[in-house]
Amino acid sequence: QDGEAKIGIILGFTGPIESLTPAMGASAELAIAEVNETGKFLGGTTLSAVQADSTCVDSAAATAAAERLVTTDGVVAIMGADCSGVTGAILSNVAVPNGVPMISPSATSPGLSNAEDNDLFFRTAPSDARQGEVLASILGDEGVSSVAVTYTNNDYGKGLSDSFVAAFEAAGGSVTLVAPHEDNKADYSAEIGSLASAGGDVLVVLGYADSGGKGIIQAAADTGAFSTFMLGDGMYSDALLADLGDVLEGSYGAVPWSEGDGATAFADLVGEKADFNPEGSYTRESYDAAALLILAMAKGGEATSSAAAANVMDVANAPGEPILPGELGRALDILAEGGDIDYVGATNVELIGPGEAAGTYRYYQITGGAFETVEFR
Amino acid sequence: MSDPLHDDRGNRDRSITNPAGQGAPLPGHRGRARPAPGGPFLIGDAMTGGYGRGADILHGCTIAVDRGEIAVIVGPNGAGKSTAMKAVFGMLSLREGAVRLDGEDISALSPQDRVKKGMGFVPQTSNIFTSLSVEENLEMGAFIRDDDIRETMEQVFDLFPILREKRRQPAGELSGGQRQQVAVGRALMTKPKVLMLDEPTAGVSPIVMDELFDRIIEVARSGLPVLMVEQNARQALEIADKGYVLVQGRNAHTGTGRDLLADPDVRRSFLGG
Amino acid sequence: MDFLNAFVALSNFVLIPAIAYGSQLALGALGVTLVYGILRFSNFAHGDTMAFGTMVAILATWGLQAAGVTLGPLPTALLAIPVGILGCAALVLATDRLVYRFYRAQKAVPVILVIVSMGVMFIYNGITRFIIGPDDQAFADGARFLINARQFREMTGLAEPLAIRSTQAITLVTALIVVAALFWFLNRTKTGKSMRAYSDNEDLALLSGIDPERVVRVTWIIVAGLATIAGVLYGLDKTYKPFTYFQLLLPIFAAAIVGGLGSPLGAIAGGFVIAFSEVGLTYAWKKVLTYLLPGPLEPDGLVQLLATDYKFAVSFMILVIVLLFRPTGLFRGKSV
Amino acid sequence: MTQSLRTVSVFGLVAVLILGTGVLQSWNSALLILNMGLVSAIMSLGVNLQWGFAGLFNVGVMGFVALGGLSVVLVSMPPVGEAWAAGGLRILAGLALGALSVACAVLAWTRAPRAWRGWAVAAILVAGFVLYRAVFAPGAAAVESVNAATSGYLGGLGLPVVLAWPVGGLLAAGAAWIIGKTALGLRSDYLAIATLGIAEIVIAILKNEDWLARGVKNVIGLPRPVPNEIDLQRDPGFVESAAGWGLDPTTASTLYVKAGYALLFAAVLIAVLVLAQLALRSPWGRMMRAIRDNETAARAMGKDVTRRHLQVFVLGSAICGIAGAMMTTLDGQLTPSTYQPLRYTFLIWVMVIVGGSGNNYGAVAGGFIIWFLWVQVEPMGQALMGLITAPMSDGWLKAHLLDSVQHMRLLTMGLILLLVLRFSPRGLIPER
Amino acid sequence: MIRVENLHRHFGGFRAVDGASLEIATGSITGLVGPNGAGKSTLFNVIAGALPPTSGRVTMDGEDITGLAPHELFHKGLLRTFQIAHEFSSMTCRENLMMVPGAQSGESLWSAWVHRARIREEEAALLKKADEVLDFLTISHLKDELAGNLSGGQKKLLELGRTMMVDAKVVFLDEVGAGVNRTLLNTIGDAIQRLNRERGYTFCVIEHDMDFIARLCDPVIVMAEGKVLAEGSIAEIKSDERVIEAYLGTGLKNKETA
Ligand SMILES: Nc1ncnc2c1ncn2[C@@H]1O[C@H](COP(=O)(O)OP(=O)(O)OP(=O)(O)O)[C@@H](O)[C@H]1O
Ligand SMILES: Nc1ncnc2c1ncn2[C@@H]1O[C@H](COP(=O)(O)OP(=O)(O)OP(=O)(O)O)[C@@H](O)[C@H]1O
Ligand SMILES: CC(C)C[C@H](N)C(=O)O
Ligand SMILES: [Mg+2]
Ligand SMILES: [Mg+2]
Repeated sequence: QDGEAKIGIILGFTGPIESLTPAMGASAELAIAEVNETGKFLGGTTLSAVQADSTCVDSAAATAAAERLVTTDGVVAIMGADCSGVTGAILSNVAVPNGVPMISPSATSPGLSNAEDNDLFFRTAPSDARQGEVLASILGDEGVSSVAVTYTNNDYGKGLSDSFVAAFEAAGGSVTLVAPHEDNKADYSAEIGSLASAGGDVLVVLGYADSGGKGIIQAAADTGAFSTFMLGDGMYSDALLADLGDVLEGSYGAVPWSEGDGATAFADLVGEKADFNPEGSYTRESYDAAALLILAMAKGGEATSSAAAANVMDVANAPGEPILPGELGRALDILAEGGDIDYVGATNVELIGPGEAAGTYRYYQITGGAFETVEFR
Repeated sequence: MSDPLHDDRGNRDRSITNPAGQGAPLPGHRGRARPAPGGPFLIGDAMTGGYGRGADILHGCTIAVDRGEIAVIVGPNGAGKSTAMKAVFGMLSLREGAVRLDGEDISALSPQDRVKKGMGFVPQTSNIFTSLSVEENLEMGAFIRDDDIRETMEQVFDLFPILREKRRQPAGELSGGQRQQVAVGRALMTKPKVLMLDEPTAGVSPIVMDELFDRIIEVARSGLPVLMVEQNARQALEIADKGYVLVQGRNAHTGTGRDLLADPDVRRSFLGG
Repeated sequence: MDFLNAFVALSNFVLIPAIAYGSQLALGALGVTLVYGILRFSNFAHGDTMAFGTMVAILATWGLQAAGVTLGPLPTALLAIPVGILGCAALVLATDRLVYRFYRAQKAVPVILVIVSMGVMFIYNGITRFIIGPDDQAFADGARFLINARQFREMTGLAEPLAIRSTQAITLVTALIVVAALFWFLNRTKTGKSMRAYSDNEDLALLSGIDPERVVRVTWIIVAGLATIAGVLYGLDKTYKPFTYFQLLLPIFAAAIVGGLGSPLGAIAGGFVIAFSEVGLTYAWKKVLTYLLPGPLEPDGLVQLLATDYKFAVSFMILVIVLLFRPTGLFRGKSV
Repeated sequence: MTQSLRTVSVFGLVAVLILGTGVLQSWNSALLILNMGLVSAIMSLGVNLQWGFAGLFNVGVMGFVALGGLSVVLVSMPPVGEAWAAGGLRILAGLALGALSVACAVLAWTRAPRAWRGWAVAAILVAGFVLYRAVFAPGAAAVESVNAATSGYLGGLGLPVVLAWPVGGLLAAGAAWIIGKTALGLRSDYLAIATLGIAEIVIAILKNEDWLARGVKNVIGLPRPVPNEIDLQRDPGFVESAAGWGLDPTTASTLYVKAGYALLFAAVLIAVLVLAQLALRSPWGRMMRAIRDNETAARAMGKDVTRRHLQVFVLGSAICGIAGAMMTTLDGQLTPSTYQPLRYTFLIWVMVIVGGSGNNYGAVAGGFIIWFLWVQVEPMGQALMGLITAPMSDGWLKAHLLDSVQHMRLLTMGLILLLVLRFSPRGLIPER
Repeated sequence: MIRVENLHRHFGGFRAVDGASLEIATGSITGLVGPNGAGKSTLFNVIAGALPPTSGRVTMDGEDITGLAPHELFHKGLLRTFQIAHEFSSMTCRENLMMVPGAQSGESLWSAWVHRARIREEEAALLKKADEVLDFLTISHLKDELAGNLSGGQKKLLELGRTMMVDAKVVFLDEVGAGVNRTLLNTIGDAIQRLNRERGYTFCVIEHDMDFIARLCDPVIVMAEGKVLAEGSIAEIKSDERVIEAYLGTGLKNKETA
């Protein structure tokens, strides 16, 4: 069966997270390219990616872009969107009406778990409800009982902070102040002033590494307000370490991660075939999102939306043959023979509940200017 | 502007209106002067033209002034007097006719270049920098001069003593007549080779008007030709060596000041009896 | 001792950051105010002009660093500023030639120019990202602090830290020098006066022999200079990221307007008003009061006038209030 | 070209753009652009009313649009009973107290003797604030902790969503009235920044008052005035008639729903346009133009400039509020962080200016065209970049340029904007 | 009758109007003259509500009108023109005139939407009136020209024309004559007299053209340095030494003989 099928990649290429998205997009394209190279997808159907700009914040523009992907370009599935707000908009305005499945690599807002999705929405990133608990338990292990919290003022930051604060207080900790910060602003002195005055042993930063979160840490460290930081998933970035130098020495945090083979395989794959940072935020998730869509279609035996939607859960979860990044060809072979696979991917994908990653987190500490894994939980 | 009443427009919208520079775009001529010897010192010869792409306002109108002379243009409102002045100064493009200054054809020069050639002009409206102080207004008058301007400024202050008093005040805060004095003072600061005044005495009190006329005579006798539009026509024609009556963009009557004053037709129709 | 601690805490978290942020805003606002004052429109492209100038300076800095040139304790980028200004001036002059001049000749009302400047903003935006990308760029070197928190504590033995970044000091000094120079230039030099005359009445300026195009050129060059200086200092102090520069636009405008549009002194004052209201009004006084008050009176709340959630709203509220009582800004702006 | 010919050809262009999208891309895209175009056109009519008619420089459009959006949540979402029980009344009482103290303060300011009225007002405000916080804060906290991840707010009234449109207008009008009362005396550029600031304040409230509309956590799944696509696809009658048209059920249902929105929106747009046009052509319009032209003279000619300004400001803002409510209805969700000045204020201004300020048809056309561009420049930008890089040999530069293709979006937008304004500097359909 | 009592208007430290007291009798054409900067326009602006007074009182027929807004004064029948013409430059001459009358039902939005027929009637009447006024001012050929494109003098005429669109009680004219052709100025003088006689308008006229003042005004008030310097008939004023020194100058004699 020769032919072509298109997958839409809709990410915020312009706007507040424009620096994260190129790697995410490239990562998704990597999966597609890998499949095309094998030539095994549904007996030779070529896949192509169509990119569109979600702008991250403008739901109307995002909806229009997604609409174009679906109705003009005729994509059968969407990998995206990135930010939770536009993801919700695209889901209810485009994906559900048109019956097109979407897998978001990064929309982590807990609210999306309950969105009316007609079983079309999945995500390879875990809901922040879980991350909050993980962060709280790490603090428990570190023996910290009083913290100040600052989060980026959007659904992600707010949702994460809510769940973190609830979990931390339930465990007996005290939160001196929860202050939001806006991203990409010129100055964070006011937030730091308040946080410093409120006190606390550790500053919990639930923001973005190349944006407000970095500014906050920089300012907090410069003024000597805090010396230890706990970092949420959005803060995990090598660039942050490079930019801030030894300021972060001794700080710790958590990031959705998977132990072992998947991540390594992904890093190797990227090293071989592409040039972006395989450890960047949500790059792994992006690869997995695209791979899952392809595999689901392969499983369903046709390159259609309904085939993709119906089989995502199936290929993502056990039982079946575990599949790592770089092994998509093998997976296609198995599927072609009618076998079963359990896609592991770069992030140890395990879709639970309404179709979202269960999420394992890597608890790391920064020592010697590098992220050192403490354990996975 | 602090006071809307002295502003040229009452609208407080500084960011949206452009109170100073509205109106038709200036013609973008960029040419050179060509020698054209002979004739009067300054002449707008058989000028025909209008604003932008609109209808013609001037129809073959000629005005001229020679060294040491005062030429006065009179006529009903809307006759095209100001338009003729602006045409001479290059602020609208002529379809026909030429402007010659001191033996050169300057029709192709831009207004700035005419300033550099020594032409000084006081427009009828918006003729001062409202936000600059009186003193700075005078300095701007002398913008193209590189020599010491203090002496000229003293002369202007002697002529209009009130300006000395208000030298540090923004000119926009002055009364109507005071502004008029600033405007004339500004032009005198240029030390021009020819002075063009559009209704210099509008709104000034009799005493100042007399002095102003005296001074204009003095200036003209010192060799500087003066071309002016006046509605205080009788006083003006009295001191004029040459008078033009413009009607609907055409020369209706031309003669010496006295001739025109004596012409009963002119008196009745244009000078108010 | 407690009193000293209280004062140090206040300085560290309110006074010093607000002063530094204030001068950064002020430098930006100067550029906006100059365009407004002389060319008569609100230039939305100013944020991206800053981003562009800074980008050129950054590229030059990298070049210098690669060639091993440094300024010792001062950031190398200071050496690169002239290059940045040149690049930026070339850009804005080209823009003026290709874009703005047409509308000037048309005598378009300023709001058209405002919208046009938005178009220019989009284009600069793209150009900058094409060249250097949307990411953060680090280019600071030299000594980061005049005094850092740890040193200060060791030196004085106080419980509270105090940190002064060298960039903060440089920014303040630069802002003061620049505003003085600008003030002098506009009010005392012939070119400066001719610029004000031009802004007041273009036609009459023409009649006085002032070359309008020259005025415009000089204005743009100064604006390019201001934008680049402001951008580089800001980038040194915080970080360089094109999007942040765009975001700076709003507070910069607010500063220019609170101070009185068109007034250089106003721009400075406006910058500080905005900065102090953002930092000061949301400051939690708990720490300071704990030092100052005797034990039993110590507050248990944060003693915060307003939550930081409303930080931006607060600065705008201040702005609105200032405008209600002084409707044309603190320094009664108009033309320069 | 005469004015009417110009108008016709510009609207012809709009039609071609939209139909072209339908033919070349898809009818779904075309309808979506049409729908957002209709909403944009209404917004730009609102701005045109303020700016084009009266010369009021309102840069706070975003705030009014957001208030319209809020009204959709308040009107149409089902009430959250649990939250009301937890603290609803407390919140209402708190708000009432707040309003009461402001009212007292205003009263004191007008009634009390000059000498100590400042102190009196300050005292009332401080006391009022303390009281308000004491009553309000626990209520809000209680409401917000009800099921924080999925609700955590009071919900709305559960009424039909179309009702939210006029309510959105009223909400915006109310806010505009307060703003107008305080800020309309300002000179235009200062008025601009004041409205800009107030819009930011509105957004800050929307973002941070979670009890109201979930703040940054967004309200998703708003009710719709048109049927659900899924329901249509399951309705055998519909599937049959779709087949009659030769369409598959999915496409048919999506088109049907969008066309439904389009009809509703078009009805509103036409109503607003007709009223605006009647107003502009009447002595009222002449008076407004006079006021815009020269306020001092208008005052001296007996026109109550302040009152008229307030009137227009409130009306224009109400229209923006209605459009905001319509837009949120179309989006199906309220996401406060999407409200950014660039998109919701300046883009609208671009529409008005490019269309031709002072001319209602111009504003409407501008709304359509600019929205079309905003959506379509992305593929255009990519195409442009393809064109630029096609002749290049492979290499570093080409790769770099192709990598940066996303930035073509805004760049193309800027380029087109400049070109349009270059060739018709007074807008596509100028005032006169 | 307009009565001004001890009026002050200061700009910063400068006393533009410094305790002026004067009366304008009903039915009179009162002249107001004085050197440049005497405070005449400022006085007008204060009376017409465009500037708030620093202190003092203005009454009209016994009613205190100090500090009323200009549009309120307009409706009380007090009209003014501006020394620097304030035309509506982006509107046609006709529209400039037609917008003046205050009681237009079409100025309410509701009527504009609902009572279309009534408005059409009113408009027709207004149009006729405006055309009459334009005719009278000899600029009827410019009725569809934008007011911004008029010549300096024509703008002044338009300014005067606006006061003729309504039934005013008191009209303040600030230098209508400056820049207006003298022949036309005579016609305007006639019109003022006619309005005064036939319709009972009261006028207060600022003018520097003494012939015009002499022909029209009785009494004449002379202001200098913010105060009333002299008051009386034109003959009295012309022979008043102080007035000659401050305002008229000795050149006057020459001019009269001319
Ligand atoms: N900028 C302009 N654009 C178009 N037409 C204009 C413009 N300025 C003046 N006009 C027209 O040109 C004609 C002549 O105007 P001009 O100003 O030359 O008259 P004037 O003789 O100076 O009259 P006045 O004595 O009233 O000043 C008038 O009919 C006027 O309507
Ligand atoms: N806004 C202001 N600020 C400061 N001074 C002002 C202001 N307005 C007017 N003045 C001063 O007040 C004085 C009186 O001005 P006014 O305009 O009333 O004079 P006038 O009698 O009408 O003179 P003219 O006959 O020249 O029109 C002048 O000296 C002027 O400089
Ligand atoms: C790409 C990420 C920064 C998005 C974020 N996790 C969100 O849900 O909005
Ligand atoms: Mg004239
Ligand atoms: Mg006066």
